[in-house]
Amino acid sequence: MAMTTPLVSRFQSMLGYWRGPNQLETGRHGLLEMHFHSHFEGELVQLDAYTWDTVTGETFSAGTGLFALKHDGRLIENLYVGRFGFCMLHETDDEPDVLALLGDLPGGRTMSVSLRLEDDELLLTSQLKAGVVGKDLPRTVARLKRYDRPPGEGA
Amino acid sequence: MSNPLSRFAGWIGDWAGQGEVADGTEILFRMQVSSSVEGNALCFHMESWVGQMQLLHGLRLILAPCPDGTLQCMGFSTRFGMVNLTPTPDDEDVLALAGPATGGMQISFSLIQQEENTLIATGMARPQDAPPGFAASGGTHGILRRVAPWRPPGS
Amino acid sequence: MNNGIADYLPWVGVWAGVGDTQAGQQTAIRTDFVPALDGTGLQMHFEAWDTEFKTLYHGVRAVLAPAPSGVLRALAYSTIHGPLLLELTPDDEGVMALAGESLGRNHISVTFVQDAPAELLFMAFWRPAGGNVPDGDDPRMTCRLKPATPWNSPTV
Amino acid sequence: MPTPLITRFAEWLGTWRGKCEFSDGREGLMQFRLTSIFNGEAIQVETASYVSDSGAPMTRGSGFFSLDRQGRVVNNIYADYLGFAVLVETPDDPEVLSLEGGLPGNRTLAVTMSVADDLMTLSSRVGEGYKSAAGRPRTYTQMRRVGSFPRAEGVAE
Repeated sequence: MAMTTPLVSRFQSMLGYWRGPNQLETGRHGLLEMHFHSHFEGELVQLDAYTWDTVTGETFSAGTGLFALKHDGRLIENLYVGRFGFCMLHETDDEPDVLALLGDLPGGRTMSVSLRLEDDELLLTSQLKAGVVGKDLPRTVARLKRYDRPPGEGA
Repeated sequence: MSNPLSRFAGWIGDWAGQGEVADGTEILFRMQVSSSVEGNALCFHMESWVGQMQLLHGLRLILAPCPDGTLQCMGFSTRFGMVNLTPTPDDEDVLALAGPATGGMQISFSLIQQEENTLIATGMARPQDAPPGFAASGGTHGILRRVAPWRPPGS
Repeated sequence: MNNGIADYLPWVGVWAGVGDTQAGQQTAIRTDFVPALDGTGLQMHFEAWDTEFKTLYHGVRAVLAPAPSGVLRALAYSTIHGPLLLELTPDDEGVMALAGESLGRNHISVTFVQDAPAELLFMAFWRPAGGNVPDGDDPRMTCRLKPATPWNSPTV
Repeated sequence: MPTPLITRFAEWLGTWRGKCEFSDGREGLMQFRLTSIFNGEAIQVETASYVSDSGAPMTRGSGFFSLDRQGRVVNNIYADYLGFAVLVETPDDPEVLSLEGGLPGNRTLAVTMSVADDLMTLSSRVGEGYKSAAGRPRTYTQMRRVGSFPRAEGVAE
């Protein structure tokens, strides 16, 4: 009996480990690992995301997000990233196969994140917008692969 | 600047014990405190069990420093939804957190270290729109001991 | 039938119940299964308590993984028996049967049987070196485990 | 009160990453994650090595450190390319952990590990027969501690 809840159904094909090259908004290149796992029998999905230097292994970005479903069936993410602090993101409208979220960061900035599965790759884009005053930071794009099961085999 | 989490690092490990909810129902507590977000945060994973090991409530919290060094806490409760809690200033060996939950309640949660291997856990929830003087009904209270596995005699 | 890790991935999550120890006491059991080793293995964490969570009778952390030969084995640490290497004996679908010896030559046998969609029957026994292998009637730890679905999930 | 195992290895807990040279000449990025379990009765060691720029896995492993009755470290391990083994501590300098044990196929695995400040050094060799040949090619990695593992002032774990 596999654990199925409305939340887990949204993340079923993402659960597990993903890795791939990533360029942060600072321009720094690294390797990004994302690990999706569930808790409380599928009522909570946690995402641990780390970007590290490909040569030294030093981590230069580490964060954890907790996903749950709201009353209206939309996703909400409680996020902590060491570099930015805490942020609550809410699901926004996008194409059917894209999971898009938007949230406010301290200092009037906003963070947008989108996840899309393309064949066996997970495409992550995220951007920090400076809000009213200041400059938007460059968008970061990462294309990740999973290695825990042969390509094409579903969850 | 010393790590603001250091004063709670001694709590890393497994804790368990008994408690009760407001209506007198006895509950069993289990709590795992672990390093998280590559050492930048502490994760508190708490489970309250009743009867024949039915999970009454699950709470998963991430306590971490904001970029300005102040501690903040985000998490998920299986009863109250997403929570964002702020530590209220207190003694060195007390973690007192309070804040709103997306389910509409105002949550307060505290851990008080009574001795090296004993923590007192208290949790309270009241409607966010409750008028002043509203006596918060409900609440959970319990004693947690650091787990010391049974050892066969002579081992 | 040769079981693979994928056969057990549907068990991922937390299971709990109240049963009996080999010594005949009542015990509250909590066990969880989590994918490990990039998803190519399965980690199991097992705790058997007294029914007031005062004493952890027995704790086991194990990792089930494929040896280079493809055979599944479990690497484990037990708070009673210490480090363990357990063999997975091939069995029917929905059965995980592990057995092996500790460094102190205790013989350990652990079995999970999914005999209902949302239920795992857990059985375990151990005997000291040289002890006879128990037959069906000998005491063993048994417990029916159910998924730890939180009560009355919230409207977030 | 920390257990004897944690008193000895408290500084080893946390995540470590660094460049790795494999005995077959390949290079990659090695990661070790050491976590105390059952309040310090054992330490779980999760290992993984990756192709540096893609993150494709090269090796995956798991293991447990615990102490036997004589206070020696016993390390039962699994590595996807080696299989399962039980390694036992052998005498070495105080700050070095040396382990040795038999592998399937009548081979021997010898491992030495040490931590100084925030650097973990590991060297391992697989030999034929009962004694590992010193001249065999080795796997060698120096990994730096990742993140700042929160440590209580004065308390080991």
